[in-house]
Amino acid sequence: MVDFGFGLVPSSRINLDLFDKEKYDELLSIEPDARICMACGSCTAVCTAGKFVHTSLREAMEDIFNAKPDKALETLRACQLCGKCSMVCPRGINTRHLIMSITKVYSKK
Amino acid sequence: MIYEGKQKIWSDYQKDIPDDHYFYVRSCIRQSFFPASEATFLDITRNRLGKDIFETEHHTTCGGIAYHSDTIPQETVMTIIARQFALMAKNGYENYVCSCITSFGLYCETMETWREFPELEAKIRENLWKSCKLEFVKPKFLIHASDLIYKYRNQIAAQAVRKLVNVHTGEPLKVVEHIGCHYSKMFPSKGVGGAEYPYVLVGMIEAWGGEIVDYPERRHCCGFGFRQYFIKGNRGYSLSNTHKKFESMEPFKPDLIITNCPGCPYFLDRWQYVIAESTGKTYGQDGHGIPALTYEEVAGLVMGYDPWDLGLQTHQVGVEPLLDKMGVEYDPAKKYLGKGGKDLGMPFPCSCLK
Amino acid sequence: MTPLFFALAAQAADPEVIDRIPSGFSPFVLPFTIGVAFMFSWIGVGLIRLLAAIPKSDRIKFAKSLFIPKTALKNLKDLFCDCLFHTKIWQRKPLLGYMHSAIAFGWFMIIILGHIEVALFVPARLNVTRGGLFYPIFYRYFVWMNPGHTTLRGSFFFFLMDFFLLYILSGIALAIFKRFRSIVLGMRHTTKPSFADRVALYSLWLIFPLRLLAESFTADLSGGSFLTVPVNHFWHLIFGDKLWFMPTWWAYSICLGLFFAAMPFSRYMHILTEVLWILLRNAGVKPNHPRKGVAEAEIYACSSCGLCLDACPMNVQKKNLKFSSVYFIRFLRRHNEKKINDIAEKCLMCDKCHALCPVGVDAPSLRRAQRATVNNALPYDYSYLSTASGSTLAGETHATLGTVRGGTGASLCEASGGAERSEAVARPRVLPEATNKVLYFAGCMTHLTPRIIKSVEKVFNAAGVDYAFADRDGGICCGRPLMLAGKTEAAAAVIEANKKMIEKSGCDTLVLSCPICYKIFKEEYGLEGIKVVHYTQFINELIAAGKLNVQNKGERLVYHDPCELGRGCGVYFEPRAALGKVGNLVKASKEYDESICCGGSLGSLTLDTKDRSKISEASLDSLLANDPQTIVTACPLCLKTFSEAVAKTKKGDLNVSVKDFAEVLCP
Amino acid sequence: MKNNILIIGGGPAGLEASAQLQRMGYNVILIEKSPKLGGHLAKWDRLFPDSVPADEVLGGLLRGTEGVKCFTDTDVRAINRLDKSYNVRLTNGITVLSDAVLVASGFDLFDAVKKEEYGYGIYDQVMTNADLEAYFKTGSDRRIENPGKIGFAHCVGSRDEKAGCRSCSKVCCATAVKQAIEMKQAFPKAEVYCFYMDLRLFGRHYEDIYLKAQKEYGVRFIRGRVAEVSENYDGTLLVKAEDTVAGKPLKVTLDLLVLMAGMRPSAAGKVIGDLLEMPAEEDGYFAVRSGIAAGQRSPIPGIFLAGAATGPKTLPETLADARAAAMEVDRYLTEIFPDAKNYKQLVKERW
Repeated sequence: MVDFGFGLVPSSRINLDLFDKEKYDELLSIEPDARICMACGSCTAVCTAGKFVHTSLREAMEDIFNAKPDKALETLRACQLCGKCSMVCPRGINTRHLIMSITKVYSKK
Repeated sequence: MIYEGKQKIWSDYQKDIPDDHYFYVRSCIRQSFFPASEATFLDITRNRLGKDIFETEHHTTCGGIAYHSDTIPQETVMTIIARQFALMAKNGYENYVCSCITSFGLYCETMETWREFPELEAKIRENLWKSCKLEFVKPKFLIHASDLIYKYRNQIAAQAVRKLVNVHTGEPLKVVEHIGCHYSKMFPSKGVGGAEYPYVLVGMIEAWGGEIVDYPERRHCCGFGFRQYFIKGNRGYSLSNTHKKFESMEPFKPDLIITNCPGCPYFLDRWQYVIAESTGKTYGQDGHGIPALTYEEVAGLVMGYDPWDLGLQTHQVGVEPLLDKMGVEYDPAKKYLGKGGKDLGMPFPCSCLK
Repeated sequence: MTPLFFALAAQAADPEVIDRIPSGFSPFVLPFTIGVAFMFSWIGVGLIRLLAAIPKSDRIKFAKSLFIPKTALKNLKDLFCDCLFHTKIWQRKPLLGYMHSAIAFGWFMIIILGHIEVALFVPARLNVTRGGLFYPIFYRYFVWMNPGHTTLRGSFFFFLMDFFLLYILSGIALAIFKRFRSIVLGMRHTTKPSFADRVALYSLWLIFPLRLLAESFTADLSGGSFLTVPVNHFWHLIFGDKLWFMPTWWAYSICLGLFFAAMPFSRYMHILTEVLWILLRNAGVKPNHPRKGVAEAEIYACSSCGLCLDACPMNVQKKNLKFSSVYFIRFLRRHNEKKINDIAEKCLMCDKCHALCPVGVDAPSLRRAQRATVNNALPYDYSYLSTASGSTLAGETHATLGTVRGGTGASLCEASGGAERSEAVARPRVLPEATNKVLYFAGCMTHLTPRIIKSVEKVFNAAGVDYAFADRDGGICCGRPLMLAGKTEAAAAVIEANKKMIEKSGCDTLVLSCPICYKIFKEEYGLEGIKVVHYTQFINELIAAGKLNVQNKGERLVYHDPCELGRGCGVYFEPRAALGKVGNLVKASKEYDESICCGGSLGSLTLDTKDRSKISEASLDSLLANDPQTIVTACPLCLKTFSEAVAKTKKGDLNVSVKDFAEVLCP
Repeated sequence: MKNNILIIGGGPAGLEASAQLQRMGYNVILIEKSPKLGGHLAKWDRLFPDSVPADEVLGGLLRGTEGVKCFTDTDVRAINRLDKSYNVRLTNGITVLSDAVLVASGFDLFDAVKKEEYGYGIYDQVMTNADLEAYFKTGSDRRIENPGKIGFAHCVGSRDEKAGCRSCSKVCCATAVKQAIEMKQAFPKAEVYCFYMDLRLFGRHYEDIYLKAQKEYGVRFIRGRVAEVSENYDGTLLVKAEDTVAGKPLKVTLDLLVLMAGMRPSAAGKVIGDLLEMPAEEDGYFAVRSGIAAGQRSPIPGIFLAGAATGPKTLPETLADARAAAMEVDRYLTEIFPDAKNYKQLVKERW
């Protein structure tokens, strides 16, 4: 192979065709609220860990939907489970359980 | 795919193309990339179709590359263009034909800008006068050279010695058309067939017997993108763009790509080599690439020009499988012989791309 | 038995009691003997397994504890009070207490008295080889009362035996009645018995009536008293001289055998395991796994009495009864992993079941241990705690304390980079060294209820408290939510970070306004030389010391005990003492350790909003029992939950406000 | 004798207004250019938010119009304003002398072909909301054969200045959510995506269907406008949008794309407007005397407007508007029209 000093750049595009429905269904079976996020961002706004490091449940949900579960896991690693997000979620999502469930389901390889 | 739907759109995007007396301006880069294309164009229009095409050695670049690379201001570019228009008027022409899509886009942009901002036009007029003591007249018709071939596609077909057909199977060749972004994406009404389903090359393919391939990423840029290519650090993006297009057209197994822009055939051609050499992937049959030709080269092929006179040896992707399919006779030994039998030298052999 | 009894027996020339069956055996004893032998071997093996499973240090601790007089005394007291008299149930539901103690204590006494009788009258039979296992149980069958030689001593035992049998029978009658009408005994919910439970239960119901039947049949031969003798006469009246006493003794033995055989698989196992659990508990040995080791003793100590059903705040919805501790323990026994986990995750961890458990089973801790088995291994990354806050926290805290007077207390939890620094830090004012270094830590949740922060600061200012505000711009979580979720290791990481910050602050008193924080700061942080107090305690002290002047406005207040503060930390008195000085404290229908969780608890991992609001409604109802004007609580979660519950309530005429403790106390 | 009132347009607004005016005792003449009464409602299957059958609603409206003189297949040929009344010549040869004219010309659905990049009429698997309703009504459409992945593109011909439609069409979001649910009901295994710019679900129960779509049907809402559609080798569609919440371009392969064509001013209505010399606003919908206080009065005395002729409206809004228009007509015909002496003055003061 020839090295040209440049090469193909990995795509940052979301490819919904890669969405893992099985895993998502597994997530839904333990936390059905995973479906009802409306991306308002309240959780991220109040996040205790978010003061120190980039972390966002809203974004993690997006990443799950957008077939980027590893990014979701990465985002949620900073969570301290303090529960502020569950207090402010307008849809009453059990955010702490959602976070743990995502971690549980998607860290299984 | 519903063909009638497309026809309806094509009928909405027709443009007036004058019958004769054209002022022709060349492309800066095509002359070095695919040098025979413009010569073939002039030969076909002048000698085969009997049209009056005038060109002058005084015309220059339109400034497009510098403009799109953010190195010269718009007023400078407009003044250069105004000078070209002045040359046209000076020589008694009013139908402006350009060989380059970048130029075509820029001329359109300039004319539209002047229409919206007449004070700018006045200023350019002044600039041109100050700098060259010239006065310009805006062309009555601004057309791209491919528009002209499109207009005469049926006459060319009538004179053709062969069609875009696989002579071994009798099946039409599957042809991908690629339109330069600046042909109609900026001003859909300025291109034949508009921006979403441009017809300019499709018309030629249909007239010459080929079958059009409509693949998902057909609207995507070839990857030139000016700054994406000029700066080495960005070149990966240029390559990735091209790669995306090939990945998308691959399932359709195209035999040929026709383009109408200076950069596109170059990048669709050369990047196939880079993709092959850096990843091992090829898109044609049996390790070959997909030939990416200019519309003049294709017109020349169907009209029976010798492939080496058309400069097909200057393509990175070998055209032999295509020539074989079309039943074009050629002498492989003469591939790298220039005018008068002068040896052009063999390119360095590729390891992946046949 | 003591030699005295042997002596007494030997002295009698004519024996009072004669061995009726010289072999000392009859085939009907077999069902009982087999049953009881099975049960004892099961327990024996179980005990050995259990002791083998616990860490060596715990074993030693346990063994030692048995010989420490103080612990031994407590063991004895607990065994009598908990196992026999069921004092905890007596205290809450006297009738239910009577029922339990009648069966337990009565049976215990009958067994003891049976053995004493044998020891007194036929001591040789106590020897296991001569039927010691069953003879004392079926004593009345095997002996014949020597007519004309009865003594007062014999009659005394006859009387006692009949008395305790009647006592038990009254308990059994109540138990049968309770099965159908539990509410009369003060239980709204009863457990659903398993199959083994049913076998044991119905055997148990039958054992004592059958004993009465059997003993009454033999009463004219082997003696009896006020109960068995009249019944014996009655039988003779009906059946004449022909009494079929063999079948009744068989039935009695079979029921006993069935009961003991079913016991290890039923709730009645607790009768024996409870003893072990009390000993282990008093030895201070703690479970570290939901099922193995000490936990095994704990889960088998559960009597499935079902008191936790009534205690559980989730009982407002019938569908959620299945998440009560009694079922949790049942599934732990059955190794039903799925259900164990579901129940463990659902619980609000309000600790009421633990507080009310007659056996003292700490089911919430077992749940936490269960959660840890699943969640502790979940990945986390708190590296940012050291890089983003650690150094900054340490650096600024020192400068802050004692230099900033109350009211402008600066934040100690600053993110690196000066942009977010509060003004107070930017322009420190040098004041004389403060004598009282108070650090206020609001906690995550309190930041969503800013009125608590405002009120606390107002109180501090009014009382002239020198304080620094540790997390004015937000801090790190205390770690309790992680702990509750079973992420023990992760909790340790945040604890470490907070601890560093607090220790470097140089404070001597740490005031918390969130009970969740308070509990973990107090129990897990090990902050040496720093007094950790909840703001209810701190403010109460301020009032007592005369630093904070309050006025009684006569408002009708009701105080809600937050779970983590009341049952969690035992703080019941101080908030009430303080509130009593500003208003007229009325009672809730359930308070102190019976207070109902507000429903907003962080403890539950899976309970959804709808179910939570049902709990909130129930808790609210309890608080509204005596028509208060204001509900006062001392927890940001309770405050938010009740505020929302009051706003959402469909009671049209409800005119009650929800306030925080500090809000009511602030001048 | 009671006054003649001509109502132009036999859609929900025209039907409801004629029923009301009929009840008041006026002599109502209703004309409809197409062969069938009911307008778009007649082509719809079920209605958001409660999935009421459209036929049921239409049936109710039609029952209310008994006694009204209805001319279908009838258009206006010419209109002459007399002193106070209008002399209207119809295409069926009849001439009506009408004291008031109510224009309820409704709307046209945006012609989705105009959004070339979506390939409606070019790609096999692209359809519109109206096509889908037709499918629900008839149960057949060559494009729908157990689709595995379905996309709904909101705002096709709405909020699109380049397509000449700046305004929001108001009903498409709710329709898309309704149709997404219905498709999930029909094909429970399908994955359904809604591509929206803003979810403009403002009415009562609308949020409920949005929640239901997410919670019970697992419809995925992606904030981003569909920007490009192309056809794959196997005839499926490659759809590109940006997930603006994630801030990343996105692509997905779909088996079916439903374009939520928005509302455009009715072309037939424009002809009427021209005949009446009735002004339209920049957006093409008819101007009213006052958007707030007099939304059913045109600037021309005696000419009234109802329904989507004055801008996108939901069905309940249209019906309410029609009732309001009926009240306005009545007020005009009782308070202003009869007073021949002061007519001009009254019009000046009260129109």
